[in-house]
Amino acid sequence: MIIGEGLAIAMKIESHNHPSAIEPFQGAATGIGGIVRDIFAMGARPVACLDTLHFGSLEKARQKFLLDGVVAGVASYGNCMGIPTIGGELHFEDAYEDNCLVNVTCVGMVEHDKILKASASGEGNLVILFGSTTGRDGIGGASILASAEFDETAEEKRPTVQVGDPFTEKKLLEACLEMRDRGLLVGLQDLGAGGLSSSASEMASKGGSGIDMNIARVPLRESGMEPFEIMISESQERMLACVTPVNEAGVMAVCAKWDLDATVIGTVTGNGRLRIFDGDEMIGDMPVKALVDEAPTYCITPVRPPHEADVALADDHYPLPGDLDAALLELLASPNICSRRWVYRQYDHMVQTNNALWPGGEAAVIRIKGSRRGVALVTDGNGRRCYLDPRRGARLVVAEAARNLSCAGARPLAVTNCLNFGNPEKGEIYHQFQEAVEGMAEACRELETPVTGGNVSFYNESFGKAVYPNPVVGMMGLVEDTGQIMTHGFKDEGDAVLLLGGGRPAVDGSEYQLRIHGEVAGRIPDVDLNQEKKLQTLVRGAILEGIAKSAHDVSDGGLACCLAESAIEGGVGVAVELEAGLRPDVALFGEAPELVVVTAAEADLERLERINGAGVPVKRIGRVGGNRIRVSAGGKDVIDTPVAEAAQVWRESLEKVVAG
Amino acid sequence: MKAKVYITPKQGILDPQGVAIERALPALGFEGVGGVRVGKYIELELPDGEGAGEEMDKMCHKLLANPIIEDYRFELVPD
Amino acid sequence: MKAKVYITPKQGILDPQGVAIERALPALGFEGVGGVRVGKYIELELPDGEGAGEEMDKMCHKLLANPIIEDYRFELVPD
Amino acid sequence: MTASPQIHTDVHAVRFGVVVFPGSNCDADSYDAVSTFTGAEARYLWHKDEELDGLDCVILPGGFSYGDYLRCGAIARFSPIMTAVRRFAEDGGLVIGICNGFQILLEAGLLPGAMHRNEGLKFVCQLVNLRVENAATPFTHRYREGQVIQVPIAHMEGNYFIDEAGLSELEANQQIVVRYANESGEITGEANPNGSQGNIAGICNRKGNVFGLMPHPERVCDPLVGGVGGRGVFESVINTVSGL
Ligand SMILES: Nc1ncnc2c1ncn2[C@@H]1O[C@H](COP(=O)(O)OP(=O)(O)O)[C@@H](O)[C@H]1O
Repeated sequence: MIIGEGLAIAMKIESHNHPSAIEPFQGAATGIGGIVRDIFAMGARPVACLDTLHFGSLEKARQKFLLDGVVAGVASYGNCMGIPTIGGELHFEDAYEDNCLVNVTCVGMVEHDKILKASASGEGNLVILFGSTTGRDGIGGASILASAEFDETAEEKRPTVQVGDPFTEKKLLEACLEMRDRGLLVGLQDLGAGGLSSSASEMASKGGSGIDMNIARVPLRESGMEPFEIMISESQERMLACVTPVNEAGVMAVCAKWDLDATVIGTVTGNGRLRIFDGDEMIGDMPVKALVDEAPTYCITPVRPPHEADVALADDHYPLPGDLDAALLELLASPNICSRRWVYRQYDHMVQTNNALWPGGEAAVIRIKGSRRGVALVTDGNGRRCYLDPRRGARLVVAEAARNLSCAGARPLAVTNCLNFGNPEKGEIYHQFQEAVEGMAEACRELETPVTGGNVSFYNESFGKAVYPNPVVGMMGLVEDTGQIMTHGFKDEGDAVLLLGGGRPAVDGSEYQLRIHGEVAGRIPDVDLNQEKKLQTLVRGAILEGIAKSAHDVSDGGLACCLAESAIEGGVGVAVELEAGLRPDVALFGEAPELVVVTAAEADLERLERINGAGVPVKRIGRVGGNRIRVSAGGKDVIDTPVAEAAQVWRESLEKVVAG
Repeated sequence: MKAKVYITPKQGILDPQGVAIERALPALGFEGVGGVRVGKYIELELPDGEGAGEEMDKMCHKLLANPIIEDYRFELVPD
Repeated sequence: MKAKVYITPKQGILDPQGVAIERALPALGFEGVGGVRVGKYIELELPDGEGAGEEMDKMCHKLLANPIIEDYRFELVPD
Repeated sequence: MTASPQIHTDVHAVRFGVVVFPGSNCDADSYDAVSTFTGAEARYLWHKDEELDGLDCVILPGGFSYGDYLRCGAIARFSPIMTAVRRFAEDGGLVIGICNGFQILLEAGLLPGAMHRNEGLKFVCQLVNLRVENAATPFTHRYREGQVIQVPIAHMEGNYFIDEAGLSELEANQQIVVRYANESGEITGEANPNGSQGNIAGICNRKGNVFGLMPHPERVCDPLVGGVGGRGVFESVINTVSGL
């Protein structure tokens, strides 16, 4: 995405679900490594990572082990690379017990005239392999790990585990960017799934060329490797470059400077074929097109699963809890809502000194050095809601990601996505996939956020049980002036608390339904994308006009948790009166699209009205002040909790669960 | 009794530490060194008894080593 | 020849990793384990020759171990 | 922070060198902190350089030199430039080691002591409060003694160790420059993020011209990204060098 001032942003998300389930530390580490390579292969300097993590319930020791290992793996690789991990997501649901989701997003910055292409062209040009040596690690990784259901044979797949080497990757990064700056490259491609075989054929295909490759020249770390093993090895930290003969020496010199192995392993031809030689003997010859572009197409008949309901639950479907304060505290303590500090404290989120908004807020914002502009980033996934209604769920995920950006004061610009699903050969999974993709497409069209790329992860399924259908969205937004970034903490006593938007809260698929009533059922509300867009325009307007002093959208845990989080962050209380009409628990904890809480000084309320040309509903619901979170309905207190108590529960919960 | 545990990276698994050390050695004046593999060496005291060996094996497997990427062996030394 | 190097935290010096393992063991069902010390185990190949022992000692002292907090010993095994 | 930082008119003549080791990742941050926020000159030095011509201060930046494999700083300290840094320090040149740079200075023996893994065994990235123990060094005289500054840490191995004799010597010579403290400047166990002996966050050599610290002053030189609590370190150097 071009963002002005000669700059472009490269952004992509990738899953490393299966490797992380086998070896959480190395699985997550090599996940970071892979996506970071994707970004610098484009010639962009990686400036941020975000990690989206889904595990089973933390009551199980195995899940704690996975969480601990994955977080440590992300930390070890990202920190060593000097790329700040500035955001992400963390969810715990039983559906992920046997199949955790580890999706990593990397964002890079590049002057757009320096973007590199992953193509090999120009007959007679050289193909150079550089970086780590090639071993047997990860052989069959892509096919075995990413495309099969997990079962008892998991143990036997262990030898395919790859070990990450962030130090070599850091050198690789600097070397590639140096080659870019010196104009030494025709094309550059990382070696990912499928190893040399995939990378070489993709480069040739993109360049409309062919490649003759001599695998006898590939530097090996193990003896006795078969030619096919060399071709499909997924050893990490390797790159393939296409270079004119004139620049060969330059590329070799840069590799020598960074102490990286580099070998000419092939030449570009004009015959459209990938020919593989072992010394003088030709051992493989295939048309590039067959390998890359002519993949078979599956035809599967979608089947709507019986759990997808046609109607929403009635507001009085569940009994009204006797103690709503206790319910609020329970929700604030939920591992899906409480503070994520235990995680992001392990990530270097400040390196590169661009962290204009720190982890823990609506979105992460990094400034662009030498400019007033900044880039805001979020990832969002909500499998539980997509499980109840994949189309509505996917629309909601996109809307919420955009809403988060808008609440930080950023204009949503582009989307990357990672589609995590079960076995697509099954009709029900295929149905979920199709619905989610269409829902996502609808939302992206309406919100004018193009999808620039993404990743698909299937077969997240064990013993016949699939994960929740989980389209994870990574969204990027532009902040025109980093001086105007908005935060969600309440600011000053006496500020008016406003509820913007017309969304109606519902318990279906909410955290409240799961935690307090132990169910996932009903039908989630659909987002009115047109209204959502108007709401976000108003929120951004209120921020840019200097009217809003805080902005926070109503999401997990409903209005009550939204207010509590802003009170905790701001260190100040709030008093709010609920509208008549909804049962208090639904009003407090129900989750709704199209709702944002904004605070503003009394004197500015008129200005807000004036900029609300589109007629977005704006209700004044209370004021900031005191040291308690107070909510009343019909003049009677339904919530009255000290901020300090809420803060303690919210802050310490995750650490306690992990340690306990 | 005392246990001594030796943990090494599995054959064929990349050992980034070993590689980095090996590459650095010539510059430090140590020529001709190869095959560097870095593992762990753990000492501990455990109660004497029949099942000590089995116990140790379990401990290595569950906690001390990561059997997915590491091999281990141990010695038991009576105090 | 082959060298095996054992590096251990110096006596009386804090070993945070050892402490953590010791604390984790009871929860995993291993009672009565104490004195856990986590060190390193390094294997490498070096050229045969007279001065191999001296060379190894230098390498350990200068690079492989930090004598302020670690002790080391090594064995040389002819191939 | 000291009130309105007044900078010598010769500030442009003050020259910092930032060493780049393979695996350094705070080199650019240190470079930016110096060149953008103090106006002094900064230039990169490659770890294979053997000369430090015309420099006033050398920064060994944070990161993971050589991946921090084996031990943090253990391999980097053999880089050719470290011979030059040692000579430079012996001649009275100013040297700052930040985080990994501190670890390298320890391994190289330019500062006493060693680093253990953090007590919690996890990487810790957060803002901490530091109490300035010695405001008479070339790196801290822009602060007041006892002043509390907010500076982030980001490390896995910052648990400083030194033997009893060494510790007494550090104390006797006022070589402890900054300690982890709480907001009001008290040195408490809770304020210690990594288990460091005596809450030590940064020390200098006996002569006072080599300074190592785990926290990252270069990350807090810009109000937009976390405050300006670290600027004083670079301004102190500039004032020292330009004779203020
Ligand atoms: N969910 C998705 N949404 C949009 N584009 C996608 C999605 N999944 C994959 N793509 C795009 O398809 C191409 C191939 O993706 P993938 O097979 O994951 O390639 P790679 O291994 O190079 O990451 C890439 O351009 C990628 O961005």
